[in-house]
Amino acid sequence: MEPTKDQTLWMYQKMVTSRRFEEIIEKIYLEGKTPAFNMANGPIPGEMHLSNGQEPVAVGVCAHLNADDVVTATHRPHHQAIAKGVDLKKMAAEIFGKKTGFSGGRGGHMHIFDPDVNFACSGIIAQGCGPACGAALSRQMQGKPGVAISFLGEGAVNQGAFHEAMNLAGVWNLPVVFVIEDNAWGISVSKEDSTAVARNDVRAAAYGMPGFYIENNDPYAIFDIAGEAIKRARDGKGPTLIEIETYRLAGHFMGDAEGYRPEGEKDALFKKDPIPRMRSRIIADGVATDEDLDAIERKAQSQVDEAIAFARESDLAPDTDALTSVFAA
Amino acid sequence: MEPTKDQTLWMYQKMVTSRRFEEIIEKIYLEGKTPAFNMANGPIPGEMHLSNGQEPVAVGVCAHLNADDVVTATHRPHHQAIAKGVDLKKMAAEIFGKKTGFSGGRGGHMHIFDPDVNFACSGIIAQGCGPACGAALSRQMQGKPGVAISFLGEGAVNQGAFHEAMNLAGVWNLPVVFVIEDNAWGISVSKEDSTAVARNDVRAAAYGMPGFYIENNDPYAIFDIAGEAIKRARDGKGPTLIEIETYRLAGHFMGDAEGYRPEGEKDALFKKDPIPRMRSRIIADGVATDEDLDAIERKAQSQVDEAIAFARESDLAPDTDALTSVFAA
Amino acid sequence: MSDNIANERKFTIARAMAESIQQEMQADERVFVMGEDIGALGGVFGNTRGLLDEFGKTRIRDTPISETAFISAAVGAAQDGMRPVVELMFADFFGVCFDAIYNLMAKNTYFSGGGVNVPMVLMTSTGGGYSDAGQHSQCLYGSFAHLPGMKVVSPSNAYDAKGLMTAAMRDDSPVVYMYHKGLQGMGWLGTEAGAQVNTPEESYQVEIGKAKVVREGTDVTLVGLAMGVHNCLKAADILAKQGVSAEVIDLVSLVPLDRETVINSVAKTGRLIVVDEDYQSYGVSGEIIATVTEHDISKLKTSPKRVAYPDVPIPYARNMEQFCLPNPNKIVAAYTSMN
Amino acid sequence: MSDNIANERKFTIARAMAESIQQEMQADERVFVMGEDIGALGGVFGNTRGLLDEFGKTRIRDTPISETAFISAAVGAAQDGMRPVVELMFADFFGVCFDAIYNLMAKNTYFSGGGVNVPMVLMTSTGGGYSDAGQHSQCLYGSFAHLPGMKVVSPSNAYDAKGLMTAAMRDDSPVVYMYHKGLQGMGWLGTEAGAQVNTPEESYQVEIGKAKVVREGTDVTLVGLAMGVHNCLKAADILAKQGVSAEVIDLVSLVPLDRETVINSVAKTGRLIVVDEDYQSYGVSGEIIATVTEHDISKLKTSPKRVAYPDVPIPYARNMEQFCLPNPNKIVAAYTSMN
Ligand SMILES: Cc1ncc(C[n+]2csc(CCOP(=O)(O)OP(=O)(O)O)c2C)c(N)n1
Ligand SMILES: Cc1ncc(C[n+]2csc(CCOP(=O)(O)OP(=O)(O)O)c2C)c(N)n1
Ligand SMILES: [Mg+2]
Ligand SMILES: [Mg+2]
Repeated sequence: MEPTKDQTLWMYQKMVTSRRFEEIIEKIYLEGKTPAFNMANGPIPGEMHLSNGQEPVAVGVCAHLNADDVVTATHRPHHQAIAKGVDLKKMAAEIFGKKTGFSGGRGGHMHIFDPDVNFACSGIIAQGCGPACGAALSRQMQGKPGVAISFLGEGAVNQGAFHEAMNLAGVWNLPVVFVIEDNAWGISVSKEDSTAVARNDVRAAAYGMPGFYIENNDPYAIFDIAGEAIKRARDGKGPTLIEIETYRLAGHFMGDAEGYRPEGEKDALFKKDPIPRMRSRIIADGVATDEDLDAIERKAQSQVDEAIAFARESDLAPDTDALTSVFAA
Repeated sequence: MEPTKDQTLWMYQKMVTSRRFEEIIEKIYLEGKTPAFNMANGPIPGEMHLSNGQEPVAVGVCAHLNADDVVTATHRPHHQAIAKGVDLKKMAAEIFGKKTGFSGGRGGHMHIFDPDVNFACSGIIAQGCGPACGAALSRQMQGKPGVAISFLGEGAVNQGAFHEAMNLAGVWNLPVVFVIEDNAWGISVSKEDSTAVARNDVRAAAYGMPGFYIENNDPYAIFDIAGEAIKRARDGKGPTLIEIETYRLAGHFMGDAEGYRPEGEKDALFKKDPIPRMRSRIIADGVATDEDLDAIERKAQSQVDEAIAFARESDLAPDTDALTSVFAA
Repeated sequence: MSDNIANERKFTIARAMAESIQQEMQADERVFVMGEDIGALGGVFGNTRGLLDEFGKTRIRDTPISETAFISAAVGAAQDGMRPVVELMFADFFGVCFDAIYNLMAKNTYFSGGGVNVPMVLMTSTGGGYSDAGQHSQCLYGSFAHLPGMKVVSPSNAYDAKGLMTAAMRDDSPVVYMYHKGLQGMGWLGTEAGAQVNTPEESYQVEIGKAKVVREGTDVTLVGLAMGVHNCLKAADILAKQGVSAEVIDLVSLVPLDRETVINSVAKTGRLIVVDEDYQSYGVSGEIIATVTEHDISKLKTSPKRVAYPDVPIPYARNMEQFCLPNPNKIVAAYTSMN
Repeated sequence: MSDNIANERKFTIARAMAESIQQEMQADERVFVMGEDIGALGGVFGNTRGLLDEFGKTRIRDTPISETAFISAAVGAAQDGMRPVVELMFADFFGVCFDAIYNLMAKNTYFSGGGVNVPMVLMTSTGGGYSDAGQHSQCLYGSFAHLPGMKVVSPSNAYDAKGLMTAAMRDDSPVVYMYHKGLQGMGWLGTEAGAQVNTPEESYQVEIGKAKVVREGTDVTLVGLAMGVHNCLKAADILAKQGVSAEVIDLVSLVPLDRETVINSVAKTGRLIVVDEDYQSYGVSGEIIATVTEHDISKLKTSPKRVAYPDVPIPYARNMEQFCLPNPNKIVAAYTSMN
């Protein structure tokens, strides 16, 4: 499958939006955290996992989704959230812990829920695999359209929850696609040190489903394979496993000294930054001009700025909100 | 690999011992439970999972082990325990809940531990996979000889613990062999309804290890493949996965009405009872005579009778023993 | 209603649960059941018997032995508009899937600020007494009730069993429904006759979060749950013969906990004995005592007592297990030792 | 010892833990460490820093993200003669592997009647206060302490941290070692200065199962654990200024629980406030209150109080989280409200 012009520009725009969003989050995160870096301080406290470099995965997959489709994401959710179309203002406000955030500040950056676009994430490794199967089952049982995507990291694949969900998806022929972002690292542990096989696509056969590995963090290739997989799911032909080589340009979380990375790894990754690469290709393919893309970038920037301003200006929830929303209203 | 005469007769003897042991356990289990079947009553209370029909798996694998090697078994452990050489008297006494049992009656039939031959089991599905890896790791780290065998059922393979342990074994190249007893049922749920693939040997590739499927509940084929796998493990060549077609001649546990079995299934299984089949083959191969085998059967019976008598005659532990052995002495 | 008809509706808890689920499935398309052996077998403990025939394999769904997968799938389905009922065969197995329960099912409503509801029921069997040993006999009430975001109930009789199940399925929050094997009415597990009571045919709800005074009394308050209630009632009978009037409270629900009913009873009797088949320390028995004493210690005439499971794994041998279990005589002895 | 040297040995808990493990690994070949990011990274919370360089990848073993596999592998290795130390990065993750912990590690000694020992240490981080939200900030003390077969300890300072870790590694039973992130001394998590104390270089043990009276007093007993101890000490300072003499008890160990030290203290002061960062209901706070009242209620002059985490998931926003956490002022207020 090849993206249309609109799809191509949509993918580029979402990649840029995600990148700009995280660049500013990164800056604000450090406010109040210097000279002494203490996670608890500043307008954005807690852990912060950036997805810079991994944007192609999110856009290549989500280009095929609409609001009805379901996405379960991970502790590193921003790029996926943005590609799935979550409300950027509410997400920013959530990250700032404000009343106007999705949960009014109860959840935070690892717990972004936008029910309008069926987006959820969680801080526990592989915890989204089962819920994705459940949403897919719900659609299958109700005869309603919609597929579910479970994103996870290459380190997460060794968690039992992944295996159980893969088997369930296989045995019940569920409309679900498992998408592994292989950024080579699970915090400080390399894929080689954690995983008995070099590529997880070979694990698909263990569940009777097709498996694919996509190299080189390429949004076009991702669009292609993911599109086929999502179509198969929509057609009732069952689940697929896709692993995608991607790059984590930042540390595992902010504050990570990254001493475990081999010399030179980061430089090499930055040289392959997918955003300039896609920009060049768009131009080379004659799909859009530099001016078109500049306009897209400006638009992305202004959306991000607006969202951040909204978050900054919003009020905190009252302290006592901590005690509500434990049960359904 | 082919069994020597001694090995062949050893396998036959262990199969018969296991069968005789369970036949008498089955009878005694029903004492005090008629006319009203209440699990709590009689000299042997609680759940009882018989392994009749699955003996070939136990002997074909354990023929290659010595006391130093480690076995982790399941809720259906008798055949494996006997093939591994646990003390039959203490096992019987444990099942009777007596002071002379392995744990003095604290554990019971699902919790048979014989440290002298490194045998353990547990009542939680797939719970033995991790400990088998750990024992294998211990040997690898200490440079001590010994392999570990993790037995599990075909239903257990869909549990997360199996997947995690398989990957660990693969990535650390551990001397461990996973042996799946495919008796077609997990309680009332068929393999087809629970497992996304027809045969679990295909799952070995997901962990970079060799996988085998053995048909027809054949002790000779099991001896062959298991022998190669155990040799590979001993030689430092890493783990193996073996799935074995076997037959559960009884219900899941005693009291199971087995209404879920298709018409005629049990009759067909009984016709393929592995013990008479092996007997015929031994005779046909000229490895032993009817008289030899009768002698073996008599010996098995008398060992079993002795063990049961020991268990019957042993005292219960004092009630207050319930409160001891919680922590190491 | 003639005696005959009344007796026909003297249900076991297993049957009461199955009827509740059946009626709710008839009334609400979104309700379905998942779990191990809940289809052809009708549930190892009988609580889905007959449902496969009526509703078929799509809505009565046997699962692989993958508790994490199917419980978290239930969460995903519940968030997508379904109302799943899932079975964890034994509470003892919670360790293989507790993340899906306490960190996912119980917290997504909070994490989403109410944006997402998780209307599901997790039913699970508890309790020992039939020598099923240390991985198949635990109650673990405290383990579930300690963690926020899930309601936790446990019926002591068929009437409550049906009404609580219906209430649980209609609740928009996740409910953990713990049923005691010894009360279930499966012959092969023994049968506590007191659990089999008249059970109305029409659908009804028993309120979650409300304790019941099941026997009134003036001298001592006995507090129990599930099997504990029957032990308390039997102890009350013995005490009555000794001229002691015991009030018995069936907690019915641990979360929310009806603290008021307990406090009011102790305000009247001045004495408290808590009965719990779960492990003694850091559990239900401590919480009930703390609830009463932190409210107003002066209402207690003497030190409260507990008759709970000692802090040891559950032994297999019948004599040892019975030695550990709460029973009416231990409750009577606890009263007798009060000064 | 000069002040200088003394200050050099003013260790963080992270360093104290690492030194204890280092010394034990030097002394005992059987000790090794497994866990996520405990190698090159030195542990997310610094407690294995430097060990990889000294002992290499075989004994300092980064694992896949497979807590069930590596914790149950530790059980298998322990039963085979090794003495593993394993790390569960956050206690919050216990739900993915609790079967391996509570049903396997904690019970095999019992199931084997002592035939098999499981000498291993499970170390895990606890606690919040830095806005890591509801799946990364829990204490779960009660969840571990409720279940039989494992010892459970939690140090409040570096001296105890080192000695408890050494004792844990030498114990033939499984020990769960819970360290509070806010005490760890990692700058990026903030630093409780009171946790950094002089820590002897030579190997030593702190007894598991023994509470410590860390401040003597006569008017009220404040009971805490880990971070709670520091909250109690600060509250005691404030109370002292108001002329109230508070005794502070550091429980150090939840299993075994040193009930006697608590009971004796309350016998002296007549007042009890329990401080716990774990969820309030069905947990540590209830158990301590029950312990004191069931022993002899007459020793309490007034209703006991608790300052514990409310029964809600842990919110992310700083203001909400701080609102929920125990703190010295809440303890003082609890005292003030006592009649
Ligand atoms: C069950 C569980 N174990 C451990 C962690 C801690 N943890 C958070 S992220 C992470 C690494 C994840 O690696 P990967 O899946 O490759 O995702 P990435 O961070 O690379 O996006 C770990 C170990 C967790 N959150 N949950
Ligand atoms: C984690 C867990 N889930 C469920 C059970 C209940 N259970 C006991 S045996 C069994 C079926 C096991 O099937 P299989 O693995 O094929 O072994 P078999 O009984 O056929 O020997 C189940 C579901 C359990 N003991 N542990
Ligand atoms: Mg990764
Ligand atoms: Mg089977």
